[in-house]
Amino acid sequence: MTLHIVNQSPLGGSALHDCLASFVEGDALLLIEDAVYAATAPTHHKLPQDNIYALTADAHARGVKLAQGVKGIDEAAWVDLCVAHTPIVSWFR
Amino acid sequence: MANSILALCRHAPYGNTLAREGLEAILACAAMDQIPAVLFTGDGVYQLLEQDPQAINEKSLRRNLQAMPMFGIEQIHVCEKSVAARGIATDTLQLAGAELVLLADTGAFIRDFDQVLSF
Amino acid sequence: MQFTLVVYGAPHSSEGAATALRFAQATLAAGHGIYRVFFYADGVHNGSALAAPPQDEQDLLGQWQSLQQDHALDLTVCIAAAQRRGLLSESEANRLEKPSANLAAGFSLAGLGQLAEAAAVSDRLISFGG
Amino acid sequence: MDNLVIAGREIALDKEGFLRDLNDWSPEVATALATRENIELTRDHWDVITLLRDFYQEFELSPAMRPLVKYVGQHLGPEKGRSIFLMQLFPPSPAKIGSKIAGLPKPTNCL
Repeated sequence: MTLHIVNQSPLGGSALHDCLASFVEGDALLLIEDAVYAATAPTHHKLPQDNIYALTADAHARGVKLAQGVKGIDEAAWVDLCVAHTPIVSWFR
Repeated sequence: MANSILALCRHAPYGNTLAREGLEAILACAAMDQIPAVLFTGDGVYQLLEQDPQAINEKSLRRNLQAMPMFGIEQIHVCEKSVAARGIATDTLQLAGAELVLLADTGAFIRDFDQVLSF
Repeated sequence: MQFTLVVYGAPHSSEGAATALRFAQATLAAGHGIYRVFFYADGVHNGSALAAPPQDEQDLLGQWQSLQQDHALDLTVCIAAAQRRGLLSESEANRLEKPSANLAAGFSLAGLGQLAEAAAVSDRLISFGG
Repeated sequence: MDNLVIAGREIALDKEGFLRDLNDWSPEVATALATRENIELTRDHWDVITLLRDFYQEFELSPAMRPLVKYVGQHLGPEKGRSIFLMQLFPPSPAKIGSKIAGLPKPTNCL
């Protein structure tokens, strides 16, 4: 199962859009850096229902409150996510 | 067993260096006998169109791409939806010496690999 | 588990370089190994010895270097990407007839083959976009 | 590094003996560059030099070993499309030495 990592704001470019087009049920999505803005309104940005994570540090830095359904994680949990998934795909810019 | 490697190319040529540096990495992997699968998706499909960048003093990325078969990469995968979303006719996408495979489900394709290099 | 990190972002320019550093620290803290950190595209600037950020901003170079010392990290800078952007070791500066070198201690220049090899043999590969 | 003098004209080389200006290349220049590598150019050498220049024209890349072997095989036949053939012509590093003599850009040390 793939771990998708997005770092771009949802409307700032095509990274999230491209990622969701390759998202398969059972995959996980991690929002980091500017992508945490998508975590404020997951349904608006058509995020999948399950396995959605956001980096807490990046959300806090931006004053972003994670909506229900998005799980905030720290860097240690991020490493665990990487261990549990393969491949890891980064979607950026 | 060495890992299977996918190179995911989703940036247009010339606007930033990722398209060119991605190709260089792909060719380097192939030269090392770690032949990666290659998938063009998103704006990356623009790399496959005719190009004439002489007037902007750039080398042709498409010419460079055509070297892939020489490095042992004989199949190129292309996201069908990305092509359609950009109003590109699929028959304009051709790369001499390589077989172009249109993918309807990129997600199912991606999850079969061990490692993904994103460019 | 052995991780390879690929860094595309220039320090103090895009966030990717700092995120990669945090991830590297967490990976090592969890007891995993880092097979290689490969700096590519604008990420090669992470290896510049000449970065001089203000004292009240984070010192990314210093943090990479202390991580390198503590864990004998392999910090590899892509030689082709580095040449284009003006990041040279003593021997490369000499070979290319350039006036000075600026590759920081703890980093080494090598070819893209090092990325291919790391992708082929490490357990996980993760990229940090610029 | 000393420059070449061809027919009274000075041709600038860099430290490693590559042409500074690729437009300076000519068959006479190639012969002089080969002499500096202790290589006497035969028919086989010229065939490969021509293919190196064709490869660069076609793909805008200086070839690495693997594609060079394949390209030579496609154009000169499988007998010659082998590393050992190229190694004998342009030792010790056919892609690099061949590119130098054929007047292609200096490789980036990458492939």
